[in-house]
Amino acid sequence: QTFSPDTEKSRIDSTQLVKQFGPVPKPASNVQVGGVMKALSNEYWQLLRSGYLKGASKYGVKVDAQAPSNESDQIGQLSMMNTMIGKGYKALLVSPQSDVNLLPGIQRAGKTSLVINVNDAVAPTAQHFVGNIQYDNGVSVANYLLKAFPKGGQIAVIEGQAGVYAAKQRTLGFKTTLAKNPALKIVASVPADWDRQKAFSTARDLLRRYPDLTAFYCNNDTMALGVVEAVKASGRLGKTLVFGTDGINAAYDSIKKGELTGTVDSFPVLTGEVAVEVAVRLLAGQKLPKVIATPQALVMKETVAKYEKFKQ
Amino acid sequence: MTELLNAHHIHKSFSGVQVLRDVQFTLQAGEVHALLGENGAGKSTLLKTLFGMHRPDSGTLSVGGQPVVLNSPSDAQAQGIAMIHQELALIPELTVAQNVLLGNEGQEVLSYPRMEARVQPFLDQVGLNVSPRTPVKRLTIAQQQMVEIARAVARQARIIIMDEPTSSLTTHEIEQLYRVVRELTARGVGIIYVSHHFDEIEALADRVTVLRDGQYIGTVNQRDVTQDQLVTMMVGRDLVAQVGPERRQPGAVRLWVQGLGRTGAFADVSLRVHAGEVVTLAGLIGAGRTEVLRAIYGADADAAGTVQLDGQAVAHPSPASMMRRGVGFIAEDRRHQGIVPDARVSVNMMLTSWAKGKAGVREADMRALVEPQMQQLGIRPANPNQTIRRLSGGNQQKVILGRWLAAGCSLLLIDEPTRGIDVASKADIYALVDDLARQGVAILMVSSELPEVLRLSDRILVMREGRLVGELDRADASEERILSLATGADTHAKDSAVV
Amino acid sequence: MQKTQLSSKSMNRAAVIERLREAGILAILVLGAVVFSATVPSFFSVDNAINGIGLSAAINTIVAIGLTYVIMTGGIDLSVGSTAALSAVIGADLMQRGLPVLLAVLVALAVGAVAGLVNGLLVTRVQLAPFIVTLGTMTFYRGLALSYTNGQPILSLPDVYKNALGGTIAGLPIPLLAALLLVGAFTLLLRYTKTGQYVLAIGGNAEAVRLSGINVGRYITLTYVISGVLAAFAALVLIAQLGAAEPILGSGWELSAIAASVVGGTSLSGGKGNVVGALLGALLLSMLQNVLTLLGVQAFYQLLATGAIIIGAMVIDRYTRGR
Amino acid sequence: MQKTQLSSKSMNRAAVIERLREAGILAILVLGAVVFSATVPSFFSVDNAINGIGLSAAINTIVAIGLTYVIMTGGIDLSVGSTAALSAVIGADLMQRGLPVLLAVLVALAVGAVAGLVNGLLVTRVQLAPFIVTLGTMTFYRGLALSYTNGQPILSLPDVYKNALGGTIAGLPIPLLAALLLVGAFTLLLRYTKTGQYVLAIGGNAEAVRLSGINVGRYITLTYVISGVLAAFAALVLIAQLGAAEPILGSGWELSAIAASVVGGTSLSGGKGNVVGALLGALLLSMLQNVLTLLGVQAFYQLLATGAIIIGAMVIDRYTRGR
Ligand SMILES: Nc1ncnc2c1ncn2[C@@H]1O[C@H](COP(=O)(O)OP(=O)(O)OP(=O)(O)O)[C@@H](O)[C@H]1O
Ligand SMILES: Nc1ncnc2c1ncn2[C@@H]1O[C@H](COP(=O)(O)OP(=O)(O)OP(=O)(O)O)[C@@H](O)[C@H]1O
Ligand SMILES: [Mg+2]
Ligand SMILES: [Mg+2]
Repeated sequence: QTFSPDTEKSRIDSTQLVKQFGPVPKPASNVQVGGVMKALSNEYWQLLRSGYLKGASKYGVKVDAQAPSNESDQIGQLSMMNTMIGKGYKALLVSPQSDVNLLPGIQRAGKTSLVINVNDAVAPTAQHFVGNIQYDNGVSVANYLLKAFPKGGQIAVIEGQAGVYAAKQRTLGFKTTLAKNPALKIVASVPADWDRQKAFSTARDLLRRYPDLTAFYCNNDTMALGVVEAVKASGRLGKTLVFGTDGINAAYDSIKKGELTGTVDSFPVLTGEVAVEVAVRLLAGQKLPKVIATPQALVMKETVAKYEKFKQ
Repeated sequence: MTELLNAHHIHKSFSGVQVLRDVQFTLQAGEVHALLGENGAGKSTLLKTLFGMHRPDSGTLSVGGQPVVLNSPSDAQAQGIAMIHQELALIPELTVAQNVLLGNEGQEVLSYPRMEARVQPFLDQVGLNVSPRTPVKRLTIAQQQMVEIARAVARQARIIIMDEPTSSLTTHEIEQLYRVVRELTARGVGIIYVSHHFDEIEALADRVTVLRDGQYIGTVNQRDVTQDQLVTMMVGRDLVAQVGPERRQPGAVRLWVQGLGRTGAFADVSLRVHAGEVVTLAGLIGAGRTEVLRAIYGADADAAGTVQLDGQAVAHPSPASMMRRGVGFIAEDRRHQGIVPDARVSVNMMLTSWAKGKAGVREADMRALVEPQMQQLGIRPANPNQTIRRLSGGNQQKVILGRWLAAGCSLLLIDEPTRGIDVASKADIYALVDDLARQGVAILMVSSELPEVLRLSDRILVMREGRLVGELDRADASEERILSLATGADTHAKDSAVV
Repeated sequence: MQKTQLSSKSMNRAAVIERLREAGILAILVLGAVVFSATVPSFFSVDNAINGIGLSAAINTIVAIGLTYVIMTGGIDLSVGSTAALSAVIGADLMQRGLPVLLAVLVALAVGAVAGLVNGLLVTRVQLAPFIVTLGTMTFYRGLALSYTNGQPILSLPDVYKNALGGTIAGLPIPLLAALLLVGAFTLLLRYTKTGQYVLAIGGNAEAVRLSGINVGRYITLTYVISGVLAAFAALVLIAQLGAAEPILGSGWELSAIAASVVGGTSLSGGKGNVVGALLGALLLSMLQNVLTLLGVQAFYQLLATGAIIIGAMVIDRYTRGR
Repeated sequence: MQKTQLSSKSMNRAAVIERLREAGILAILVLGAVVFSATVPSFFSVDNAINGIGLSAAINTIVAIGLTYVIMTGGIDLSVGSTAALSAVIGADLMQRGLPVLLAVLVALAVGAVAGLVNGLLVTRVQLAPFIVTLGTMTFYRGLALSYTNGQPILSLPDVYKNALGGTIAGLPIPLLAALLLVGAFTLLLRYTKTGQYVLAIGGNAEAVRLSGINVGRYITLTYVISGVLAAFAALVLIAQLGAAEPILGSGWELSAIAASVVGGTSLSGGKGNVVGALLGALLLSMLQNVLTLLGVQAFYQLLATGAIIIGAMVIDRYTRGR
């Protein structure tokens, strides 16, 4: 009964918006859009924010995005949203810290403005969701491994914080897909709480236990970069592959250096732009599907150049 | 004679309450100048002013003829002043040597053997027979007191302030202290001495200054006055001569202790206390009396042996269960085991009564119980809402006594009942103990003050090295007999190895 | 006679000094509110006061009351957030399964009580340091909450429950009312009951209280139970607002609550505590957050400002109280 | 003579009891190691001991040494993680801009020292509670670190730096060696210098130390400076391993370090401290994490196990020590 963008039927790919709904309509003057971000301490969210700003100037609205100072201050984020509702935005782009912490805010805001859930945690009552299909994130890495290692191998998963939607779905997508080839065995799946230092020491432990490990799949890039250092320290660079998630700049750099194998880039800047576009379309009265899926792609050394232009 | 210290027109008040009014005080080289006054008269406050802990509101200080302003204890120490504080100021975790040398270690890198060697002569000088390597927390409060004294001596100060240095010492150590003081004065050190014991004043003091209610009453030559005259100066009236109680008729056995022991502290202690009887545990420092008293009350859980109250064995004595059975306990270490320093006097006094359901927490309820006690015990200031920390030491003691009087008890265990209490109040407390006994309360106390032991007790049990070594009836007790039992001098050469 | 006069005067002074602490924070709070009303657009409104400041302050206050009690005995409770999560998911799950709401609420509170009891017994019976005990149970209870729900949020709470705790009375939201009521009740408990007096006295000198024949362990344990129950209650209030319960709820609660408590005048070394102060502290912290958001201060600078203002408020408080 | 015997006997007993505390943790550590060696595949190896457990314990140990000093005086330092981040990003940034590595390292350590100094002065001069001071600066320093780098990690550290601190000597990783050296140095400082003795004494009875004419404030401040410098040093060691410095580094360090310190026998009420114990505590916590990873225990159950084992270890420790 719960809403999950990953399985939602009413869904459109953001690349199809222009084709299906025409060019973006011109908004009324002085339209203000508010952004309630999850935090700014991870580059992903900063990139999303610059996407908002980029979209704002592109589509002619004003965006005002704020983030609580701490990634796990759920009531604080709710208060922040409540405070922002008072400022009278036409649309609010919200990225909740957890699935439920902004529900009352969404309900209150829903009376006067449009509420769009942008990424990560999923608020079941938001009218629209803009973001990545988290499940597919794991699928794309698994598909790559299935193709690259048909003879099988040992795989380890470094999970994000226990109990968080994105971590859960990414891991699930990965494991489910990988199960197609039983020879590819997931030997460990342990949490490192989105933390570079924890990922580093966890990966070292795992490499000791499974010295011939084929690949790591990490729920985000920060952890993946920690894992890369562990792989280097164990002298397994190039032998044990490391995949991250998010596509932050540091991940690109690392891929170019040949250290990180790949990252599933979810194009946060683009996502931010799409979110603003969706807001503008909805404000203009267009009826869009509930979920607007934003692009993501597995970026590897060969394809870095192709995707890097989306970084600007 | 050279004047070491001169305090002129000292005024001091705390948040508006005048504690010292126009006090003067001088100290000559080589003299012992005693400071006398009732509890709360302002003695400690004056001394703290002289030691830089309080700034006087007005008045001047000079040391060695030079006017000085003392902003902190380190200023005072720079002027060659050392102080033994009324409330012990030692660091429990550090060793004896470390405490004695604290702030006076010399070079940054410590050498324990050297520190111990440096300290040993001072320990010998004060006659403290423990290894300088012992952590202070393992010492009895009396031994700690001796460490404080050794520390002041080790400072090589010209002026030593002693605020009730004997309040927890036994006769034996007091003799040691006398010796130390005389050695110091012979070297020209000036000593300011506070005590509530007239025999000490008589034995040591050259001059005596008396304070009453923060007022300077006068300075006299000790040899020119009698004790009664001093008392009159102190309290402003004549005190009625003290008499011991009439012979009491003890009732049924209230407390029966059998085979009480704890390895390393005391062994095989058996005793009985009857209703209406005052029994005292006497002995030297470290004889184990405090530990026995605590074991009976269940304050330390792991003692062997049995404790019976009114014929009923107490399975696992604990303070709470003993309190419910009508047993009261007053600990030796007032500061750490007696008062709740930041709570008001009334709260401190009501702790037990609340648990017994004798009073509610409403101000009016408390007042009904607190005020009579404060009156009876003469607690000053007579303000139940004062924070107890701000009371003078003697008055704090009275509050704790009041705690058990208000709650009521049929057996009272008291460790050093009049530690730091002035003559007048001491008389009050003695009368009170007599009175309690007359009402049928059984009292077991520990006291290191022999006159007090003789004045109060029906029976005296003497302990030495963790064992009971003798029992004296009131009729045939004397200071000499107690002492000889306590030191083992008169033994028919009994067993030696105890603990 | 003079003596008596003197005493009652000095008593008043003592009481006045006690009050000054609260007054100091209150002054900072009022001053802040006035300045912000004049300078920060849309700060001064009932809606902002209730939704922008009130709710988060209410939750924090409720937790901080319990922590104030624990801290007064010289203890600490880091497990409040996890206790809250555990009670919330169990309560919500039972409601979802059709247990009568009231019963589910009682079970949730009982879960909080048991969690607190475990903390209390480990502290008093096994005599472990409160910090390490509650650090351990913080992790443990979180693990319980997560495995109970398998990491999923519980989304559909009965409307009757959401309305009951999520509504308003006379325009005031129930969480805020509940917080105020609890502040009143626990202030009275502290001042006018034996229990309160013992809690304070134990913080002042536990050994002296024990030797007065008081079962110190029981009172200390009680404070942890209170802390657990209030954390559970705060969680119940919160999930009624959110309409859902999740096992990761409540992380970081311990720090905010300790901060509110300490800003409000409770001393971490025990023996001194102030429930009204905890409320004022929580309000101050929430107001601060609110203003920074209204001003559109960015996250990094919010951190700078929050840190600076916490310390600034304490410094002002320190000097207005005088030495 | 008998007296002397008695005292020296009881002294020995005292010394033995003091040692028992360390021994207790050591016993748990050894016991754990034996059990895990038998049951957990690839646990028992020199490599795992050194690189799996030792290396990750090293960072925590370094931070915990500083916290042990602070805690001994009766204080607390919650800002270590933020101080670490601030020093790390400043140091890394300077290296990146081409400042000689050694100079950049010195600047980073100086940043840690200044951060600690600010804490210390607020505690001693302004006389605020250590908890609230360092709660405030924890937020403030984090804000500084984030705004300094605008939230971005600093990625390209000079290889000479990474190799210098990331290398090994005689098979032992440099971080581990550094931690062991620091444990030795600070144990000696504690036992054989005036400074160490005063730090201990202040925690035991600050007033008494003041009355001995010692400048208590200066020594308390010093402990915060030590804590800041060690946090900075830990950060420098960490970024050499990770190859990147990020402004969110170090969050949660305060809790792990306090836990290591307390598990190792330091009392949060001050006056008692044990640097070797902090090392043992850190090792115990790392071993636990290591085993859970090696066993591939699932996220939720890791939490349950961690909580249970922390408390279990403390309970065992409590009972092996007697009483
Ligand atoms: N810091 C303080 N604040 C308020 N009042 C104080 C303070 N210190 C002492 N007093 C008051 O000053 C008076 C004198 O106290 P002081 O300690 O000097 O007495 P004392 O003569 O040493 O008594 P005792 O013989 O019992 O030790 C007492 O009434 C006490 O309550
Ligand atoms: N915590 C302890 N650990 C080891 N030995 C102790 C401890 N406390 C006291 N002792 C020793 O036990 C013996 C008895 O001490 P106790 O305090 O009972 O003596 P006391 O007769 O009451 O002396 P005092 O007159 O000093 O109070 C002493 O030798 C003392 O050193
Ligand atoms: Mg005095
Ligand atoms: Mg004794």
